[in-house]
Amino acid sequence: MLRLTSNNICKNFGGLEVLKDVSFTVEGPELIGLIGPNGAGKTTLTNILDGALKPSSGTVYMNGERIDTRPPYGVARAGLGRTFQVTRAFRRMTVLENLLIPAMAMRATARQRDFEEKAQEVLEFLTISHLRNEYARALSGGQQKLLELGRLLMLDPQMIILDEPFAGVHPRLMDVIYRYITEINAQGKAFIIISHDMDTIFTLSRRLLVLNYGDLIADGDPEVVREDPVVKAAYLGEDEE
Amino acid sequence: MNPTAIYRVAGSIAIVLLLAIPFASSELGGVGPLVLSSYFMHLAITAFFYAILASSWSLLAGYAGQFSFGHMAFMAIGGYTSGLIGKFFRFTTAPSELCTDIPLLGNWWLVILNIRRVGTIDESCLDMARAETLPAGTLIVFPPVWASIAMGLVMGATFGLLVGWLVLRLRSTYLALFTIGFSEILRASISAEIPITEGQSGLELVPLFPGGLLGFTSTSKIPPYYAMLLLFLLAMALMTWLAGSRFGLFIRAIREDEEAAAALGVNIVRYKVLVFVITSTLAAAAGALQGHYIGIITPNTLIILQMSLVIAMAVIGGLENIYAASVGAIVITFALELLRTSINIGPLHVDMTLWRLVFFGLLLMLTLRFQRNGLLFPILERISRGGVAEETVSIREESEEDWEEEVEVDQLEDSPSDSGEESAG
Amino acid sequence: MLAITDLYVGYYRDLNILQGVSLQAEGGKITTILGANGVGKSTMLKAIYGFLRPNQGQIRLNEQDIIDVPTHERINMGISYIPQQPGVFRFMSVEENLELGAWTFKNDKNRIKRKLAENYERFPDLKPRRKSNAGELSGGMQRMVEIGRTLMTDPKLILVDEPTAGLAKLLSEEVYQMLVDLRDRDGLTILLVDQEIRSALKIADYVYVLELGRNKFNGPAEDFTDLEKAFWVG
Amino acid sequence: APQAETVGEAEPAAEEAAAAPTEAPAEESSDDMSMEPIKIGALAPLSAPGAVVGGEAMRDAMLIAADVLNARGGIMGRPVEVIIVDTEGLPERGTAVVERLINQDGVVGIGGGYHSSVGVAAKEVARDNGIPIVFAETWNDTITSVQYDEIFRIAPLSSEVSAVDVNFIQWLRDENGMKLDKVVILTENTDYGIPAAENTTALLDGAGIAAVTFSVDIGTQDFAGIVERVKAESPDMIVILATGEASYNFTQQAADAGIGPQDVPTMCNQVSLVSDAFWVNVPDGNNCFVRRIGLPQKLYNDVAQELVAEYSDRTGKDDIESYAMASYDSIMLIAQAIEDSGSTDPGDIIDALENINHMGALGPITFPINRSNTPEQAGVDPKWWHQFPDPAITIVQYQEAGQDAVDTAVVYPDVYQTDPPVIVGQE
Amino acid sequence: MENAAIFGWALLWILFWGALGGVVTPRIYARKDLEISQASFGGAVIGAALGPFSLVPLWIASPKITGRLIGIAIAIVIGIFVASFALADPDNLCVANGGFVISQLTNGIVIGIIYGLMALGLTLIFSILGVVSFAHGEFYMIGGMVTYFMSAVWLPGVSPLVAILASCIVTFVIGYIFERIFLRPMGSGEIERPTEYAILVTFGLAFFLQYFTQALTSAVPVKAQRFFPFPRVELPAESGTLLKMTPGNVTIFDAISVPNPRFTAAVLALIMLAALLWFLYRTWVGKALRAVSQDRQAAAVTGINPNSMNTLAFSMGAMLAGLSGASLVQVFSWLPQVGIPAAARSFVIIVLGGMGSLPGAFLGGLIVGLVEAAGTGCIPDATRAAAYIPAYSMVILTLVLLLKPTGLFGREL
Ligand SMILES: Nc1ncnc2c1ncn2[C@@H]1O[C@H](COP(=O)(O)OP(=O)(O)OP(=O)(O)O)[C@@H](O)[C@H]1O
Ligand SMILES: Nc1ncnc2c1ncn2[C@@H]1O[C@H](COP(=O)(O)OP(=O)(O)OP(=O)(O)O)[C@@H](O)[C@H]1O
Ligand SMILES: [Mg+2]
Ligand SMILES: [Mg+2]
Repeated sequence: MLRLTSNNICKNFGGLEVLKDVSFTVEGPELIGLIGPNGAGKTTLTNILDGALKPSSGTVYMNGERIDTRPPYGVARAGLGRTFQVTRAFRRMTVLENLLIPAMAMRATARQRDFEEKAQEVLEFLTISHLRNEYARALSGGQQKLLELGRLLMLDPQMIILDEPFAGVHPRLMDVIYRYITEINAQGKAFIIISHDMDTIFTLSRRLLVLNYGDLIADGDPEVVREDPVVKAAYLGEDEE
Repeated sequence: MNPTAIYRVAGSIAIVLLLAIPFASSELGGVGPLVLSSYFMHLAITAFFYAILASSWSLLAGYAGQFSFGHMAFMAIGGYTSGLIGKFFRFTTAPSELCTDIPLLGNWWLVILNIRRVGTIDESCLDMARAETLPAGTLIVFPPVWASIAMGLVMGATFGLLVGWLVLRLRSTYLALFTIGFSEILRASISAEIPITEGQSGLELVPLFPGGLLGFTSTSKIPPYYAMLLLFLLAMALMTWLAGSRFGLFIRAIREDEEAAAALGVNIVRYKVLVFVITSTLAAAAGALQGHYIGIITPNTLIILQMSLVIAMAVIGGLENIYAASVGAIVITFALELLRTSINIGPLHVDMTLWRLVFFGLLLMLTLRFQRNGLLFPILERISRGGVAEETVSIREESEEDWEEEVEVDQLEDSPSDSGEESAG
Repeated sequence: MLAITDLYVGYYRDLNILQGVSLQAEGGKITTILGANGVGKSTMLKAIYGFLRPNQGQIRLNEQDIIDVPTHERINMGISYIPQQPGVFRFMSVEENLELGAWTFKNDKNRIKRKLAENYERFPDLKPRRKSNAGELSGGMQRMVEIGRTLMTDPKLILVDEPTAGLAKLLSEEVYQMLVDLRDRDGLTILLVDQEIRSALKIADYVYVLELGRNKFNGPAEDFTDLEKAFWVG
Repeated sequence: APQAETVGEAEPAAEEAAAAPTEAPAEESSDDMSMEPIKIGALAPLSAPGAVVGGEAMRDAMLIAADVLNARGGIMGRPVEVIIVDTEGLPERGTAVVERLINQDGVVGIGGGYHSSVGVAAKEVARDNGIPIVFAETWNDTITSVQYDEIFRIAPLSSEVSAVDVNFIQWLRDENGMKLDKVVILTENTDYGIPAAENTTALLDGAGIAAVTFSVDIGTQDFAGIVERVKAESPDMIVILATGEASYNFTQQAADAGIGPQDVPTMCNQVSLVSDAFWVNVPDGNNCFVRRIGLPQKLYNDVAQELVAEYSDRTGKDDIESYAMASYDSIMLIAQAIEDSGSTDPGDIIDALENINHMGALGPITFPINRSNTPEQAGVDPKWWHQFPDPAITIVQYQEAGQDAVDTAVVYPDVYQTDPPVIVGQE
Repeated sequence: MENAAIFGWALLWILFWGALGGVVTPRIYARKDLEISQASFGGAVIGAALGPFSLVPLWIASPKITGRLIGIAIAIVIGIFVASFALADPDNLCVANGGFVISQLTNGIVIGIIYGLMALGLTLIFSILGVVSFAHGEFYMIGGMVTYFMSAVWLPGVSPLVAILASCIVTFVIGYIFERIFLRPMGSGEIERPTEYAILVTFGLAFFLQYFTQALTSAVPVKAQRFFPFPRVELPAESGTLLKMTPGNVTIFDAISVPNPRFTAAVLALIMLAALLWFLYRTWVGKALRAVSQDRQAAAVTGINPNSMNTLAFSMGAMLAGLSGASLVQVFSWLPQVGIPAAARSFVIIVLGGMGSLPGAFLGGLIVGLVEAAGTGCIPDATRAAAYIPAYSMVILTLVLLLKPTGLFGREL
């Protein structure tokens, strides 16, 4: 059973304190929303969990092992996958190659053709199987987002962090992503979803984290969080109590 | 015919042709009216040498995105290592007493000659030993050429490992500067350490086959031709295999986006170092072989001009494809040689010996600007990916019924070289 | 004054962030654009200012289509832009920052002098710090420098993107007051994008709400009293 | 002692190699005696990193040789074609172009040659193919001391040149009463510079004069640091063995720092004899001593005078550089050897060269140490093999700023002396 | 070297503890949850300074590694280096001869100023376009060539200032054309992976320009006459101890002597530096350039066209290189190849100073000038000291890139 704990994470960029003592625990296949205004530190937090950034202080444990000291590929192998806010497909590689990379990286002796079938399934699930031999740069922004999600399926991690999966996505593709999240979550994988789209976040997530300029100001049931006066203040401007 | 088949057939024909060329050489009497002079053979050997360098550089820069300017340095490391072993190492059946003796198996000794001192009479310790200490009947054996070449490879790999590890953190411009620095330091040291390297006079190397081979003399072009061709084919085979395996997949992913690759579990450290090790080893192998073939190697092989040649060959051929780069290298080697003439345009006398390099530089710039993928690669690309667009469209039409509405796939007709979607902010 | 019809804009050729937005900003009024993060508010301002080229649609200023006018000439037409990411020249003095706002009329010394004086009058805090590097100022003062720099050109229409993001409460009230002054005293047209919904509504004359690249609501500011309804559920 | 044959050397195979590939040109000449030109190869560095100035002068002289030969009606009634190739000063290029000359162009002999390292490498190719080379300006002793049948040289021997330098320095001390205890040598770290500096040091040592050598990378521009160190040594004389622009740079920068030719007696490098370039690059170079290969212009023979006239005509220079003159002679020597033997077979040409007595621009040229009079038989050092024994070497001195090389004063040896040396910096 | 062992051991000591400090310190700091951005570099220099005596306290107390701490450590390292050198070779000119040291220092500073000017051009280009021009050396070469041909061949006797101006114009125009054709498309997203493209295309330009010049001029070394010979002065007239000037040289206190061409070149460089500073800080266009380098978008908002600033920066950078070539063609003999080592040196300087930093470029120039002077002056083996000149600056480059890739100065224009 998955267990991810982040203990008192702080992160400074020079003098700027981007994260202040952020602690939380994810247990089991939770579906968590992470919201906060621009520059709140959401992406920074993702980068720290992922190993791309080292925290200035604090630790991250996953299933009892410390992962904040590991390089990103070590974290990925430990079972944490993520997408990027600005899509980062391997643009001059084909869609299929994009998908094969995480699968091959996880298994040292594997060969490409072992995974082609699985990749085909993933592409079909994401409705882009007709694009398998196209270069990724020929895909639209939304399709590139799907491709990133597909790579995560090939990586097959225990926990997935999605950084703004709905930003700039066509409503129809949004349905696909929505379905992706619910189905994969039902298969027992935990999700942290960063989004500015309140509708989706409130319908989708079963737990909500709110970051406000580095402080974790709320953590709990979405309905409760919604009524939280601190959160309201952060989102709706000055509330006259 | 499907693209793989085209490649296979074209590749086999090319290999057979290359294997057959020596039969038309003047040494073997030529084939009918076709007599290839041994100068042609020499050019062919040189062309393979550059082809190995250009294609391995394309693996490093084009596939893995590591724009190193130190490739010639690894080439020189291979050549010099092999040459220095030939210069300083001997096997004997008795200790020399005057040189550094290292006992080996049986009664064999490895003798390392002393470094000559500048400014005094230059007498080898072994010559002195032969006259004074060595008992009569002592065998003195040169290290075999293949073994010294192998040591060249080992040194190339070692330095590749070292440099690859040092440059892990450096990106594009810094990497380019660092590798220029590396090769400049190497050049200066080789020029200055005359007692060891012979400096600018050049280090002489024994011929590739000192005793000749199969009836060919040590100076015949035919054995070196096959040796270099073999190395070229081996290198291409190795790189083809690598490029098609996980290694190729991962280094291209690193080129595209290092962080994303890491986030997907690719051990970027290992693969970045590995690509340096492999390409440096190939360069060192080419350098050692060429060194023995030419018989001399000088620090001038490290001058920036030599590196520009390799870069230009790879770029003009097609940086992102090892075949395009190697064919580019072969074509350009011959072209540059053919252009060593002077022409008269009306009253104007143009000495092409100089101007060819001017045009070459211009061609390099224009290729970069207007044909980013090189002059050759787009052709290969067309052959190998010709079917993709139709395939995509047809599959899409099949699946159309699941999609009552147009989903954003209208960009399919765009050519893959189009890149206008870059941010415009 | 400004009329936008059926605008399609995006960062990549094939992905439109704005998908058919229409909007009007009346002269001498504050028009506010609201909407969740990422719906394309900033993108719209960038298109109006000319940083992005629309794929489709029209942008008219005083009945003149300006889509083909290059950015630096739009300034001469009286448009100014205060982007979301604060952008002062960190290693230049406050005064140099302000002066650069006068780039389009850099040879008119008197006008520059006059506008500088006006700015110091408007932001008295800046005057004593005019020789310090802008990078050393507080966030709020940096905003002032930026706004002041924008006002150097005597704009008729200013595009303001989240002017108070990250500012202390007192400061942000000052900023809003300043916008109101600009409207009332100088008669400027203001197109304001904001997250501070309450404050923004207080000063707005007319409001547009966007949702994922499309118009959702619009109407006079008075219609937007029930905030809950407008923003949380939709 | 019965030692095992070492694997690295390839002597036994070489004989066969020498015979085989020569067939091609030989056949050619037999089936078409009418107007098929006789081809002679010519080596010259024509692009960097080679010494281009030298290369261009040699090229011009060798082209004159071709024209002169053809004007005379060619060799044995056949026209002559001189094929000039660019060695770039790189040994690996040198082997490539010699290979091309022999196997592609079918030359019967090769002249010219500038850089020693190129010569060292090229001689192997010539030997493999059995084609004679007459080197015009490669000084390195080993080129002849390996005693290849195919290799001839009309350039001076590096060691002999050093001997002249040292004799001159001794002469300055002994006959001119100069204080001379310490000499600084500035050399380039090349195959020419290093052995030359070593020879000179050894000879100076023998004469009781201390020598300190500074060696520089060619391509160095800034000598300020070295100049300071030379200054700190307080030398009585400076000898510059660095060539090309390094020599100019050092000389002028030394002059700027107050230890130039006008302050300390200085032997400038022979490139200083290209007087136009010298005065442009070293405006403060007056009083330089320069070693000059070849006779003074006043003593030119008829061949040399005709050559100078033609050469000045074509290039606008007043005098001809010694190496240009030697290159001219190298082509003419091969031509005469062909005439003498009446054959274009390289073996015959080599035989003819061994017995030649050619009146060249350098004087009467012979190769007295050869297969019929080996170094052992003659009791001389092997370096004299196929070596033109007496290229004249004089020391000249610029005694007026801006002077043309032609007008320089010959100060040494006494037999040629036109003016006494101007010795600077003596209290 | 009499006691070479002393120096060798000192060097080994420094390297060993430096490496250990560089590797272990970040681990320890990370384990203690401390800021580790400076830990590697700081640990390396602190280790190199006092070995275990500084590392152990550092690891135990783990203070915040400040710039000050690093500065002190570097000073100690240099001290140890110099002291062990002096002990090892007490007769070395650099140790025993004060006058020699002063002369070398002067040489280093004078040449360093000129290096600095050239590197300024490169850093200007980098700070605006974000690319390193590999053709910088060729602009330097062309600057010198044009100056020579103007003053000696085309218009003999023309004032050197006119010749210098001509070289500025030529290099500026070449830079302008090149930028418009080859670099402009980078900004519009027409070119993928712009950094690599820029490296290769400027490299191609270098190749082209060098051979083009060689084809036109052949390879005879040339040199311009002294631009401004000194008057003959001797103060005080009798002894000549205070100041002595000849047309080619000035000597102060009988110890410091600076050749005229270098002196004029350095003065020209200083004047140009002042002019450049005036241009960047006092003129509209200069301010616009700085504005673009600090914030592209904000500059565009005020109506500055960033693309034309790119062109201007590249052409000006090229011109600065041309200018340093123009002022040095009276010092050194000139050939089409002279640009290569000069460019390599500029790379070192801008990396050392911090890419994009103007003060960094200038200081970097001085440091490189001094290091080269020290290297040629102090290495005892006379046959090696000068042979390694091209390598000295490259060794610094390598060290800087490995230890502190951001250079001495952060980015600041
Ligand atoms: N590498 C960095 N160096 C300096 N500052 C940084 C760096 N990365 C992020 N920041 C700053 O940290 C703050 C938080 O950034 P972050 O990207 O985590 O925000 P976010 O919550 O993801 O915002 P958004 O919703 O806009 O994506 C911002 O002020 C940003 O400017
Ligand atoms: N430079 C860019 N390149 C690519 N996509 C971009 C760029 N800038 C913004 N986007 C995308 O465009 C969409 C709209 O962005 P925009 O900045 O207009 O949002 P916004 O409405 O201003 O939101 P916010 O309140 O966060 O400022 C987002 O999905 C964002 O990811
Ligand atoms: Mg974010
Ligand atoms: Mg916005």
